[in-house]
Formats: sequence, structure tokens, C-alpha cells
Amino acid sequence: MSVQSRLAVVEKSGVTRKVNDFSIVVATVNGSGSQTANGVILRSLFAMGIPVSGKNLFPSNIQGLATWFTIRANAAGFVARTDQSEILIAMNRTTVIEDLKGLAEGGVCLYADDMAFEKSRGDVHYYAIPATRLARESGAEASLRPYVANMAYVGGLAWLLGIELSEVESALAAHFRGKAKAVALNFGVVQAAHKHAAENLTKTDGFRVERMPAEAGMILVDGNTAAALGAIYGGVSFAAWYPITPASSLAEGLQDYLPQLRRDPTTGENHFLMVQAEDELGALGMAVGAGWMGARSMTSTSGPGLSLMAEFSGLAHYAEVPVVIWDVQRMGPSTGLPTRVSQGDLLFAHFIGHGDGRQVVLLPGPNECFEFGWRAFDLAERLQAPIFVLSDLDLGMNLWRVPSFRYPDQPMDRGKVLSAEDLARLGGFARYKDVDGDGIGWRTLPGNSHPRSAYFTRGTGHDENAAYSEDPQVWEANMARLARKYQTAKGLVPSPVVEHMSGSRIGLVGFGSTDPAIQEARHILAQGGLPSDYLRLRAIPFADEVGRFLAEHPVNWVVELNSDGQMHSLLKIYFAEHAGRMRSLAHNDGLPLTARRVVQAVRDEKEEER
Amino acid sequence: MSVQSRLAVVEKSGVTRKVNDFSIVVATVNGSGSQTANGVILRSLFAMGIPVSGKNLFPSNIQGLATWFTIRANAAGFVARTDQSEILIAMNRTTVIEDLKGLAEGGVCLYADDMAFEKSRGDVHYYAIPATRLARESGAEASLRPYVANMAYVGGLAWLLGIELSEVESALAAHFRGKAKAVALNFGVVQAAHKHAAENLTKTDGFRVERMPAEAGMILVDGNTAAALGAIYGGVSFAAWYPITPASSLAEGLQDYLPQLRRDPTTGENHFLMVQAEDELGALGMAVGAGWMGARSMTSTSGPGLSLMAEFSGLAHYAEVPVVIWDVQRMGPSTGLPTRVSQGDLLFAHFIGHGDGRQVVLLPGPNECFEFGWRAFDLAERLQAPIFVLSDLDLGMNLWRVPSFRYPDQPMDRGKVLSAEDLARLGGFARYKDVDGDGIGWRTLPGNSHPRSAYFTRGTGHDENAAYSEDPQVWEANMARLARKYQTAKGLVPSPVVEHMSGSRIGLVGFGSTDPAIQEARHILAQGGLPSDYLRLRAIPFADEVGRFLAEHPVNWVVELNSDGQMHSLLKIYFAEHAGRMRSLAHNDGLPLTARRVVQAVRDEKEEER
Amino acid sequence: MTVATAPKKATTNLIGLEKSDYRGLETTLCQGCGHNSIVSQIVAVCFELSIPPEQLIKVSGIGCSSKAPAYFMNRAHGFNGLHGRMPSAATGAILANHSMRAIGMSGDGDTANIGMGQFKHMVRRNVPMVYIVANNGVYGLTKGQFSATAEQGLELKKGLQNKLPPIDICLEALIGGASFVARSFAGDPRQLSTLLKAALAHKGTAVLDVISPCVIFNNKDESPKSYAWGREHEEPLHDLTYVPERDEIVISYEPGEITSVAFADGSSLRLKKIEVDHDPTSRLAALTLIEESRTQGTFVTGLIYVNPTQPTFVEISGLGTTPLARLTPAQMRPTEETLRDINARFA
Amino acid sequence: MTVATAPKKATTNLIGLEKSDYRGLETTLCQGCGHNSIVSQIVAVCFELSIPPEQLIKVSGIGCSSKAPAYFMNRAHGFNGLHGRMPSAATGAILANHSMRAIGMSGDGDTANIGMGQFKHMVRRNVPMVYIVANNGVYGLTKGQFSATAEQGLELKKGLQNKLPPIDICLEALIGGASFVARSFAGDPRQLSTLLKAALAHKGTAVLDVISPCVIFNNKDESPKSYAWGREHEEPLHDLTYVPERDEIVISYEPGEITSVAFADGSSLRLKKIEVDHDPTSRLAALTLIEESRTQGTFVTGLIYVNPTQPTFVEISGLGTTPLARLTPAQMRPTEETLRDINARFA
Ligand SMILES: Cc1ncc(C[n+]2csc(CCOP(=O)(O)OP(=O)(O)O)c2C)c(N)n1
Ligand SMILES: Cc1ncc(C[n+]2csc(CCOP(=O)(O)OP(=O)(O)O)c2C)c(N)n1
Ligand code: SF4
Ligand code: SF4
Ligand SMILES: [Mg+2]
Ligand SMILES: [Mg+2]
Repeated sequence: MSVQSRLAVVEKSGVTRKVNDFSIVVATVNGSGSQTANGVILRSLFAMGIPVSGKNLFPSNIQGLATWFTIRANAAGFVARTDQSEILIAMNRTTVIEDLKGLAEGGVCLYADDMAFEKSRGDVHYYAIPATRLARESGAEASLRPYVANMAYVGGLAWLLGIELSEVESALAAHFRGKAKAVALNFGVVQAAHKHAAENLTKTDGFRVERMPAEAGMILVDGNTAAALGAIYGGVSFAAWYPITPASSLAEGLQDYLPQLRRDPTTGENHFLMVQAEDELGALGMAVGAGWMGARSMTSTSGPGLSLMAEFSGLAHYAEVPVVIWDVQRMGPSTGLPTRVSQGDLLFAHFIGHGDGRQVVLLPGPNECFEFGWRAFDLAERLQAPIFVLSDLDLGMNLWRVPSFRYPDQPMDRGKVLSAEDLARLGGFARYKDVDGDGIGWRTLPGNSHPRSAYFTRGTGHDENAAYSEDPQVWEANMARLARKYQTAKGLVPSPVVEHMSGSRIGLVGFGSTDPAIQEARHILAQGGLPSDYLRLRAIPFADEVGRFLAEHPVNWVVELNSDGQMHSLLKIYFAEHAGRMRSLAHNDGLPLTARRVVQAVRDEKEEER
Repeated sequence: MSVQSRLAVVEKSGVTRKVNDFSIVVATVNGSGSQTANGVILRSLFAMGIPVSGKNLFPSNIQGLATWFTIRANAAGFVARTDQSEILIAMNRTTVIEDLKGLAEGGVCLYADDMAFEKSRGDVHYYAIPATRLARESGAEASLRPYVANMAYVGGLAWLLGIELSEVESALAAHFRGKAKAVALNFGVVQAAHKHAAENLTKTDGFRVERMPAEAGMILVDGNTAAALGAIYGGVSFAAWYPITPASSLAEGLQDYLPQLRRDPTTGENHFLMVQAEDELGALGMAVGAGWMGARSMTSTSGPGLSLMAEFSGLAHYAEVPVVIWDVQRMGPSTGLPTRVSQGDLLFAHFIGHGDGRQVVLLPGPNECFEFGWRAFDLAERLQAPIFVLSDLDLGMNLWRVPSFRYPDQPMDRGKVLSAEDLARLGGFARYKDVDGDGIGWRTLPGNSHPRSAYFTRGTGHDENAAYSEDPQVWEANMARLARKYQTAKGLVPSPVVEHMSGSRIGLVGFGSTDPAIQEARHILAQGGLPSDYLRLRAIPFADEVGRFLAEHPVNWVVELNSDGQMHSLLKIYFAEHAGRMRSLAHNDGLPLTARRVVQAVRDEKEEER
Repeated sequence: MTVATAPKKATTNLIGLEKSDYRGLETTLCQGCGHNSIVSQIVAVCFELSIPPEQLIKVSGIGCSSKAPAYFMNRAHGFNGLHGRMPSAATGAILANHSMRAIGMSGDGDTANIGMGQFKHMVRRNVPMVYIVANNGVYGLTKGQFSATAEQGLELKKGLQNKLPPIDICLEALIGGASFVARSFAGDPRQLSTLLKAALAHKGTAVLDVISPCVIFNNKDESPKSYAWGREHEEPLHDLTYVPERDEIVISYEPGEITSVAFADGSSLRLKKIEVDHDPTSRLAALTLIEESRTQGTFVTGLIYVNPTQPTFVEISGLGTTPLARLTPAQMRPTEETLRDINARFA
Repeated sequence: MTVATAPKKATTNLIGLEKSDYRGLETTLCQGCGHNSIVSQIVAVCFELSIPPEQLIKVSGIGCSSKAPAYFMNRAHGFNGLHGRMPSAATGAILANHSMRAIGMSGDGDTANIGMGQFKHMVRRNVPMVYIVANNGVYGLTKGQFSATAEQGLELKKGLQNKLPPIDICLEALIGGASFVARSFAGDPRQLSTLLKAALAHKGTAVLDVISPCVIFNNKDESPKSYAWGREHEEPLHDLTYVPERDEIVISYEPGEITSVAFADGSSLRLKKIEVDHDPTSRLAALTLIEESRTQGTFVTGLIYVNPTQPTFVEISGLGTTPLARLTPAQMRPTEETLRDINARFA
């Protein structure tokens, strides 16, 4: 029995019952204020213990264009995007015809009753909700009516699926942070719609939700907020940024939470500083300056900003300045699709900047945005290097059900820093000398009062004392040390996560936001007799383990969201000996990956084999 | 008999005679005005038909630091850098002790007689020249004396090696473009020094030059000038640039020659325009704007500038705007060593910009700076893409003996452009439609008077009509077309040059400025019983031929001047199946490659095999 | 340039085109956005001036404002480049074909933040084009962060306060060496169209700073002062993602007059129209005018400065009449003999 | 800050250091380069003011001028960053530890060309630091191309003529919102040291535009006018790579006075020292001063503008006394309880 139909039971009535297994798409227009309504639906389902995810598919504009919000609920915990939804909430007259076409066989269409359109699909269950009327009757002042109208579909859906109204009310209360008037106004419309539906509509479909035993310790959060909070628990003190979709909400998350969490409780003084820079060159420049000075410092951006950061990245790498750079990837090249997802900055980030140099890249999965948020600082200061954390639009801006944030289990690693006392003891130091054999020198921070603490930080060639040098051997020795440091990084970055299935001869290699789709695909494949092993990369440089994994499987699918197969390219560089065992599954249409896409690729290849 | 000693004959006197086979190093300080003297020596040897090369090793400063100019003369035509020189012209008291140490066994030291230093090497032949006195006696006004003093070593060397004074005079005449007074003044010092030497010194060494039958059609030129001229013969009409070592002289070459070659003979109007931009973002931005408008347009830069061009490169790639970008590579990362060579921008240039995208990269050898100068424009306009030409400091700034420039043997390829008449005939067009199956659409140029000629050029996702689109299929289709275009490029870019030796089981793969060292290494290896085949890459995307070459040899050395083995990485990506047959010879100390380095690597590995 | 022909009928202009020939795609900007008003004026003015659309290019950066070129003159080639880099792309394009007219569209973030360097260097070069900044003090497209032209003390929806002094685009253009500097208001169609015409008639870079309100983000919550940053229980009553539709603002006032424009949210803006006796050819007078109105808290509007004879970059470049983009291969590739001479020099 | 102690002997300052404690490496700039004079004054002034070298950072871009920090105060941490990007690196560094003093060194190319955007935004933020532009009108390190501050009409060794109007760094700083704007001349040690002291005493960004002649490149051939671009038979008599050694220029003149500085090549520069009655606290007066001297062809020198109370970025940021770079882990990582609250919000 496939996952899709696992919970489908034919009821006595003859209607197939689908409990806690469907996806809902809310079709609206941008700027119509439906985000609260969508969030409330999602949170209500979440509160009922049902695994859910919420994804917003929005245009690069502010008002008036088509927008889709998808909620997937799945009792088995598979919440990747699916190609089709079973339930359509149709609120956009310009797209309703197409939206209807895309609905799954036997699906549901809940629509605003003042929207006239041809009910072209006979297999679909239609339900009309008088959203405008209910909004008008709500008592809301005129300017707020278009907004509260959205609550009508919440009420309608609650009736349709059996969402507990008490959970809807709690979700509203959480959203409005207890503001009673707002909760009452909105919940009033929800109730009215629910009542209207109960009294006037007849349920003909089989979709339902049922409360599930709550899994302890789960939260619902977007990756950018998680990353911001992770950074805060990692001690970020300075952040410079420049607005860009889909990274802005990471910096704005910092802006929201830093004052709550990092103000001195006694003096009220800020133990943080954020600067909205004039552009991304400035943003990284400031972050590098602060990192050099000894503050935990970061910036966050997306593709175009990363392109502008190439030169400063090279400086941070070569002058060995700790700094954390979050790249919340969107679809490139160029301005591309600013509101669509891709994992397309891998090669550019790893090789960023002219000249030699390979950068440390972290690849958080949905559960790791918080953890990598703090860990990146430990790595940056330990390695005295820029650390690139590659998130993406799906991870960053969409809502994920993840284990609650775990408090850092390690004390901060501030790396190799010599104090004035250390210098007094040692008599001096050589900034770029590899005294420990790990390729990492000891540094002093400006302000160190020892008369021999100063050195000259530079992007030009330098010897162990940081003095300018054009000497060929000095250059070579320094580059050799940087190569040693890269090896050291290999032992420090998060290791890949490997999951086995017995009897598997197929390897799947993935990373980041594609995890749910890959997990679901493995489940489906296994049910179809094709068990697979899965290696989830979490960082570059790659651990040796990656090579062992590749060696174990005759076929390893490298799954990624880009056109060029960038991870595949990187794996070919670093594990060329296993190139013959790798297949590229590079998919890149701007949408989050679906399990189907993975299943299909693997099956097709198996077909060919025969 | 090795190349080094091929021409060495023991004379009756017992002194080993070395004719037309040595290298000279002139050790001076920056800003002392020795460039003319060095150039005159080089040109005189060249005029005597002797294969020569001249390399300037200078610091990143303007005045007062040590500088070395190396001239290699070699009758067999091997003019790569060598590790040691046989003749030292010592003019810098701060480095003379070290310079002397570096001299080859039994070498020559010609020095300014007012420079006191310990003649520590007993095997060296010393000759003193009274440079200061001769300058004083020359009649030159005081301000010019330090400069004409350099002519004293020219005269001394002419005596020592037997350089024909008439050729020295011609070289001076060429340098001063006939300015009689300057020629007379300088040549006077040369003659005086020659006379002084003949009368006061005794030649004890065996180094000599002898006129050789002149090889027809050879010229002596630096790669940047060649590139500038090539661009001019390629019809460059617009160039925007920003000063940076070692690329400045390319733009300055354009600045010098465009007024001579591209002014309208009748009206005197300029058929070109150069803009010194405010920075590299501006430089490429302007070049892209001009390329879009339909002019043949270029920019030239080096590493740090290339880093700043990442975002505009991505736009040019994705919006498909023709533009030529010369990157005269210097040592990176970061500011690195601005006056030292490296081939370190390969990976960055190929993958430049966030998001997917692989760029066409041309890799001129010493003989091809001119040719690729014009060819790049044909490719840019045919492919509607940025073309990256990767030269380097050694190629660009040093003097090379190369075949004289060949006039383009093909008419200009202006690519697919629709005129107003075409549109009248066709009724319209779709900018990004792949009508020809080669991935390249037809474009119109602004100013086309047809009412349907306009389209909207953008870095955002677009459909065949250049209209903004977020549609997943549209995005995928467009990326698939760009991938087709990349395949088309493969058939258009210069193919690799392959040279075989019979019985060879060793492959050498190289590109660019390392060619002479590799050629010499092959010669030496062959003499030692190790014949080799050689594939010189000239472009990315790589031709299929490269794969065949790799397949033919159990061991292929990928020779390159960088630390990370960047070409090796690229070959692993594109020819993963042959990864096991590749060895990396990545050398990167800022100096041009020597044959010894290649010979050693190959021999060491052979040793190991045993 | 197409030769002007007599109008066929009242609705066509001198070159026989209708106003619809100057239209672009339907706007996707918010209803009531000032940028839409600018678009309308561009359409009207270019129609009125009978500019052949095919002889004009539209170049822009990134932002709501920079999308505007899509909404006027479909028959003109457009180039929507990179954020803050419109000036360089426009410069290259214009220099490659100086027979074309050019309208550059930018925003305040695009010009005064990321684009400051390119903006200053473009006006310094006096490249022939109209450079319009649709100035709203915020980043519209990225949802309402402050730009460098935001007023000091301004508080936005998100509750942040702008603590830095604003950059004045006219002042920047003026001291950067611009040969034409004017300011207008998107909601003042009469003045805007007059200044647009003057700008299109100017031979060098004509900088037109148009105050163009963002009705969504530079627009406070009903009770802005009570809405404090980061505090609990202070979330707005309505959904932050809800974007109300608003009417475009239209005003009209006379030279010398100060007018106060009120916005839906209760905030206001003071505009002062330049007195008729201002001498726009004096840089010092222009400097003084801006500096004084700044201290008075008003935005001076009108033609602030013009130097009609300041040489353009095209003029100083020695370019002839044939645009570089229209050279023939024969004009572009020197003859084979010249190469023989060159070779001889290096032989 | 180290507590001041009584001087041990005549050659030590208040904190017991000798002048040599303020020295840097030996210069590798050309003999006679104005930048060397600036270096000397920095050494002298910091010694005189008894600034603890360990409490100062030196930040620079790329260029001959930007190398200068290597030649003063070896005991101060230095950061030689990227071309044109000194402002951002300095901003981050200073904000991360606002207990330190900072001297930023830049060139005219570094500041007015590639660095224009960062420069403008740094002064707008009023980040506490001394920002010195060693202004020579050319790119020294890349061998003499024009920078944006080059005089219009200037002709250089390579025979090119600068056809664009110069950018005035003081004017740019002033309208950019700078709180301290001064100009001096590298060869006027008395004025330079006075202004350096004032700049070091100022709490915000102190912009010091120092005219600092490049003796190599902004320096014409003996017969500059006859040296026409691209023509044959016009190569200079001496080797272009020859760099003559020159003495540093030293001048002295009084407020209100105009002095003409003659260079070895026969060219000259007119400097005008600000009158004693100039009110440096008036922005309009400052604007007028610069604009008028510009039309007179002189460079006004002295303290042009100062607003000693303009809030610095540190002040408006809400930062306390503990520098961000000196926070303890306990101050940096919120407690475990707070995370429980956070988790509860998302549960
Ligand atoms: C390099 C880069 N950084 C950031 C962005 C994101 N971005 C898009 S528009 C915009 C701001 C636009 O503001 P403005 O120019 O004022 O235009 P408005 O939307 O207000 O009209 C930003 C920051 C981008 N596209 N490119
Ligand atoms: C991104 C980048 N582009 C170009 C260069 C080359 N470069 C080095 S110094 C310099 C100009 C310096 O001029 P200025 O700031 O006036 O300093 P000066 O040497 O005149 O003191 C340039 C263009 C560089 N280092 N980095
Ligand atoms: S967000 Fe503001 S600037 Fe953008 S279209 Fe809407 S009103 Fe205009
Ligand atoms: S080249 Fe000019 S700026 Fe550079 S050190 Fe020499 S004199 Fe100074
Ligand atoms: Mg704006
Ligand atoms: Mg300079």
C-alpha cells in the first residue's frame, strides 16, 4: 500500500476516507492578507498533532499577482511538496480555472461564493463559502474587511476537515499575541463560516483530520527565524546586511530577537549591533572588519549579494578573518526568480573569489538551521575563516515542523587568541606560524595592550609575521599551510548523516531542503522493492565517509536542486575514483523537490538496467 | 647531451664555450630606468636571429625596491624561465650578495664599479664597468645621468658576449622612434662602455653570441599589446576598464593603437570609445550595455576586478549579451602578489556568478594573444555570451618572440541579428526561441526601426519572448536551451593542439604561458628516454578530443600554475571517467614555470613506478 | 529619427502614432503607487513630443521603480539590469549608440544606496540621458526597509526608526557635476510633465528626482507611535501582508507656493515650488536653494539647476555621427596593410 | 586607555613612550612623495597626543596612500583591506570595539572612484574615526592614470588629457552629512598637524582631504604641451620607467593667504588658507566657501566644517561601554531558560 493511500479506507458510504493525508492549496492574490489565515490553518493542524508543512509560492511583487500557499498534512510524517493537491481553496478568480485543472482526482474545491467560474471538473467536490458577506457581517470596519474575509475559508475548511475550532482559536491567540479584540473579530468570522457550512453544505468527500498523539518537542518555524535564533545563541554580536529576498527575514529575525535576548539585563545596553549596509560589498566588509576586531560577526544574503561579496570573501579567506555568511539561495543565475528556490550557489560559494581557495560550506537540513546558526561561529573562529552557510528559500521562508531548538551542548570555541598575558609569557608571536600543525596560527585582537601584539592584516602575500613578502617560497609555504587548514576543517565540520536500509544497493546523496522528498522517496521505493541507503551531506570539505558510502553502492544518485549538477561536480572533483558510481539527479524548476521526481529517476534507471 | 649543454664546446683555452645558450639576469632597483637598457639588449639579440625571451620580475611598488630582468637566449628556441642564470648584471647593492649566490656554476658577474661587495664566489668571472663615470662623461644633463648609466652595462655586455653594436644602435633607434638626439646620447654611453671594456678587461668566460640565420616572420612583443591589437583587428569599438596590474597595459595598448587604426580616414572621427570606469563593476556594466546595443565591446582586468565582475558576468550570461572579458591573471587569492604570475582564476571564471552557469573561457598560448583578441568577438556575438579570455602576467607583460600577427582569415561573424527588413519579412520574432536548434536565439538591436523589434532584456526569468515568467516549465526550458548553447560553444571554440612523440606513454596537458616550459621539458625527457605527447588546451568547454587524449595515456600530467590544481579539477568534472589517468602538476610560486619542475615530476613518478 | 509627418487625426501625434503606441504592459505595481503616475507622464510626454519609440531605450536597475520601464513604451527596447548598476549599463549603451534617446529609471535605494558610486560617476560624465529616480524613501520591492533618502526619525510598519540623515539626490547630482537637476512630485502631473519635457530636451544627463510615495511601506500603522519595536502585545490588528488599494494622489500648486501633501496614514510631506526668479544656471544659487529648503523641512521642486552647454561625454569623446553599434565590418577591421606595418614595428 | 604617567625624560611623552614607539616600517614609497609627509605628521601628532599605539587601529584600502599605515605605528594593529572598501572594514572594526581610536588611510582613487559609495555612506553614519585621503589626482600605484579628483584639462606623462570635472572630496563629505571636514596640504606640516589633532579629538568621522603630490605621475614631462597623444617622434627623451628622486615640498602660509606651490615640473597649485572669520559650524557657509574657491581655481585649506555634537553611529546604536569584541561568553549566549520560552512560542 503506498503512502498516499495508506490511510485511505473505504467508508460504508462508498466515499474513500482519507484521514490526515492530503495537501491543501490556497490560491489567492498577493497582498490580499491571507497569510494569517493560512498560518492559522497550519498551526491548528500542527496543534492537533498532525505532521504538517506549509509552503508559500509567491510572485516577485507586492500586490495583485497570483500566490499559492500549500499545506501538506501527513500522518506518517512525509511533508515534502507533492505535485498535486487534494484540496483547493480558490480565492483568485484569475487562476481558478487552472487551479482546478491541477487538482487531484476526486479532490475538493472550497471557493468564495461571489467568484463565478465554470465547474469544469465533474470528479471534484465543490463547496461555496460566502466570504464577502461574512466579512461584511463581522462588524469589522471597512478597511479590514478584505482581510477578515480570509477567515471565512478557515471556518469553511475547519468544518470540512473537522479541524477543532478550539485549536483555531488558540492559533489566532498565538498569532495576535493575545490581543483579544483581534482574536475575537477574526474568530467570529471563522465561527460564522463554520456555522454557515454546517447548516448549508453537505460533505460529499472523504478528507478528514483526526487528532494524533502529540509527538513531544516539535515546533513549527521557518528556517530563517531558526537561523537567526541559532546565531543569537551562538553569540552573534555584530551583523551587517542588505535587504534581499529570501534572506531578509533572517536579518529581520535578528532584529526582532536580539533586543529581547541580548540586552544587558542590568544596564539595558545593547550587546549587539546591526547595520543595514548600503549594499552587500559594504555588508560583508563591515562583518569582516568586526570579525577581525574579535566580535562574532555575520552577514546574510542571497545570490546577487553573494556575487558582490566575492572580493571580500577572498580577503577574509586569505587574511584569515572569522566571519559567517548565510546565503539563503534563490533561483539564479542573475536576478533569476527571486521568489523561487534553488540550490544553485554551491560551486560559486565553494570557489568564491579569484585565485586559489576553497571555502568551508555548511549545508543545514530542515532540522539544523538553529544548530548551524551557532556552530558556524565556533567554526569561523576556530578556523579563522569565512564560513558559508547555504540555506535556501524553501528552508528559510517556509514553515517547518522540526524538533524544538536544542541549547548548544558545547561551550563557545573562540579559537586561537592570544591575550596580553599570553604575549608577556611568550615574549611575542608570529601570526601565521603553524605552531600546532593544524594550519591555524594564533592571532591577537586589536586592543591587546601588549606592545608586541600588533600585526598587519592584509590581502597581499605575507610571511609568518604577516609582513609583506613576494618571496616564492614564502608564498608556497603559506598556501601549503592553508591547504593544511582545509584538512583540519574536514575534521571539524558536521559529518554527513547516513541512513541504511537492509539489502540496499542504491545510494542517495542529498543535502538541505530536499531531505523530506528524499525520505519519502526512499519509503516509496522500499515499498516497491527498492531499498536505498541515504547520505545527507552537511558540509564541504567532505568527510572521508562520503567516499566510503559512494564505494559501497553501484549506483549513487546525487540529488540536488540546480541545473548543472553542482554537487555532482564537486563530488567528482573530490571523489573522482567513484565518478562511475554516481548519477546526477539535478532538478531545477523553482519548486521544492517532490518524492515522485526521485522515485521516477531511480525507477527509470532500474528499468533501463533490465 | 642535454639542451643546456648542447652548444657547449670546450675551447682550446680550456674555457667552456657557450654560444647562444644562457640566461642573463639584470638586478636593479625599481624606478632606476633600466627598462630601456634591458629592452635594447633583448632586441639586439633578437635582431641577431637568436631566440630570446625577456621577463621582468618587479615588486609591487614604484621606486627603490629590487627588480630583476631576465633574458634567456637559446639557439634551440627554448626560452622558458630557468632556475638559474649564467650571467648576472649586478646594479643593486642591496641584493648583490644574494644575486651572486644564485648564479650558475662558472657564471659571469658584470657589475657597476662603484658598488663594493664581497666577491664571495671563486668560480665566477667578474667584470667591473664604471657606469657612473661613463654617464657623467656622456654629456647628459644631470637629471638624465642615472638613466643613461644603465647604457654602460649594455656596452659592457655587448663586449662580453659579442653583441653587434650596430644592432644595439638599431634597437635604440627603434626604441626612441628615430629621435636622433636620444639615440646618440645613449649609444654614446654604450660605445664608451664597450671601448672601456675592450681596453681594460680580459674575457675569462666562454659565453658568446653568434648571429643565427634569421627565422622569417618572428616578432618580439608582449601579450597585452598583442591582445589589444587583436581586439582592434577584431573590431572592438567600445572598451571600458579600470587600472590594475598586470592588465593595465592591455587597455593602454588599446588607447595607444585605436587612434592610429580606428579613426575615420576622411572625417577624423573616432570609430571607437574607451572609458576609464570608476571601478570594475562599472567597467563591465558599461561593456555589457554597449554589447547589448550592438557594439563590439570588451573590458580587461585582473583577479580583484574579476571578483567584482561576478554579478554583471551572470547577467551577461543569462540575458545573453555579447561581451569580451580579458582576465590577465596575477597571483591570488585576494590582493595576493600583484606583480607575480598565476593561472589561478580558472574555476572562478568558469563558474562565475551565483546560480547555475558555465562560462566559455579561452586560454591563449604565447602565440595566440593576437588571434584570440579578435576571435573572442566572433564567439561573443555568435554565442551571445560573455567570453572570458584568461591570459596572465607572464604572457601579458613579458616580451615574447612569436610568429608575426596573422590577419584574420575569416570575415567577422556578427552572430544572429535581425534587421528591420528581416522583421518586416518575418512579421516578428521571439528573442529566446531556439529556432535553429543550437540554443541561440535571434536578437534585434535597439534602434531597429521595426515596431516589433523591441524586447525587454532582463536578468529575471523569462520566456521565449523575453517576458517575465515564474513558470517552472519556462524556467527549465530556458535552462535546457542554455545547456544546448554550451554544447554549441564546444564546436566553436579553438580546439586543443596536440603534439605526439613516437612511443610515448606519457601525456602532458597544459595551457597558456607554461607552453615553453612544457616544450622544453618534453625535449629533455625525450632525450632521457621518456617521450611524451602534449595536449595544449585552448578553451573551455573542452573538446571531446581531450577525453580521447586522456584515454590514450596511462598517465596524463595536468600542468598548471596554481595551488589547487584547478584545471585538474575541471578535467575531473568533465572527464571523470579518466580521472585515474590524471596526475596534477600544480606549481605556484609566482614565477613562470621552468622545464625542470616538469621533468622532475615526471621522472619522480617514473622512479616510484619502479 | 523618423521624419515627422502631419498628424492623421486628432489622436495621433506628429509621427502618426497613437498614445497606445507609447503604452507598456499592464502595471503590476500596487494600486496608488506613485511610480504608476510617473509611468503615465512618461507615456503622455513621449507621445506629445512625438518621440519614435524605436529610437529610445529604457534602462533600469532593480526595485519596484525599476520595473516601471516594462509599463511604458513596449515598442522601445528595455534593459532591466542589476540593482544599483543602471548607470553603467546605460552609459555603455548610450555611448555605443548615441543617436538614441535614453530614459533611465531607478529608485532611491537603487540610486542612493547601492548605486551611489555609479550614480555620481554617471552625472560627472554627463552622458546624454534622462535619469529618473522614483524616490519613496524605502525599498518597496523588498518590503519596506529604509533607503538612504528616508527622513530622519521616520518610523515604519516594522517599528524601526531611521536615525540617519537623508541623502538628497538633487544635491548629490548637483555637486557631482550634473548639468540638469530637477525635482518633482509624482502626484503633480503638470509640473512633472513640464520637467520631463525639459529633461528630454536637455543634451546631457538630466537628473529628475521624483518624490513617488510608496503607499504600502512608507506608510505607517494606524497608531504608529504606540507601535514599539520588539515589545509584546503590540502586533498590528490587521495582517502585515495585507496591502490595501489606494488612489493615486494628484495635487497642483504654483511657483513659490508651499503645499502639504497628506497621506492616507495621516503623515504628510511639504513641497515647495521654486520661485520664478531662481536662476537655475547658477550652481551656488542651486546649492543654496536646496540647503535652505532642507533646513526649513521642505522639498524644493522645479528646475533647480541647468547648464545647457556643458559638454556631454559623447562630445568630448571625439565620436562622429556613426554610432559605434552601426559601424560596418570595413570600418571596424583595419586593413591588412596596417597590420604589416604593425608587424614591422615589432620585428 | 592607559592612564597617563609623568614623562620620564624630555624625549618621552605623557605615557612614557618615545617617538620611535610611533614609527612604522621604513617607507617604500617614492622619495619626495607627499604621502611620506603625512606619515611623519601622524607619527608626530600621535606621539605628542600620547595616544597609546595599542589602542589605535590603522585601516586602509589599496594604493600607494593605502600602504602608508605600514609606515607608522608598528605597535598599532593594521588592516590593509581592499581597493575602495576601507570604509566598510573600518566601520565594522570600530563598531566592534568602539573603545579604540581609528585612522583610516585612503587615496583619491580609493575614495573618489571605486570607493565613492562606501565613502559617502561612512560619513553619513558618522562612525568615529579619522578618515585621511592622500589626494594626488592620480592612481600612483598603477602608474599614473587619472583619478576622479584630477583637474580638468590635466595632461599626464602618458599624454592623455583629463576632460572631466574633478570631484571635490570635501564637498562630497560635507553634503554626505560629515561632521568634520578639513583640507590640508602634505607639505604644510604646521597646518596638517593642527588639523590632525583636531580630527583625532573629534568624536565622529573626521574627513581630512590632504593634497599630497605624486612626484612621479602627476608630474609632466619637460615639454608637456608638445607631447601629443599617439603621434610618432614624440617619445620622451628619458626612460618612462625612470623615477627621479625628489625632495619633499615644505611650505608655510597664513590664514586668508593664497599660496602657489610650484612643482619640479613647472606646474603649480594654488592653495587658499581659510580666513579666521569663517564659521565652520555653518554648513551653508562651508558649501559657499568651497564653491567659491572652486570658481576661483584655488583649493581652500583649513577646517571647513565641524559639528562637534552630531551623534555618532555608536551613540545612536544603543551600545554600552563594553565593546562587542570584549563580551564574555556569558554575555553572548542567552540562558537555557530563554530558549525554553522561545521553543514554547513555536510549539
Ligand atoms: C545585489 C542585490 N541586492 C539586493 C537586491 C534586492 N532588492 C531588490 S529591489 C531592492 C530595493 C529597491 O529599492 P528602491 O530602489 O528604492 O526601489 P522601490 O522598490 O522602492 O521602488 C533590493 C534591495 C537585489 N536585487 N540585488
Ligand atoms: C578591485 C581593484 N581594482 C584595481 C586595483 C588596482 N589598483 C591598485 S592601487 C589603485 C589606485 C590607487 O590610487 P589612489 O587611491 O589614488 O592611491 P595612490 O596610489 O595614488 O596613492 C588601483 C586601481 C585593485 N587593487 N583592486
Ligand atoms: S510596494 Fe510601494 S513602491 Fe512597490 S509597487 Fe507597491 S506602492 Fe509602489
Ligand atoms: S608613485 Fe606617486 S603616489 Fe606612489 S609612492 Fe611614488 S610619488 Fe607617491
Ligand atoms: Mg524606493
Ligand atoms: Mg592617488
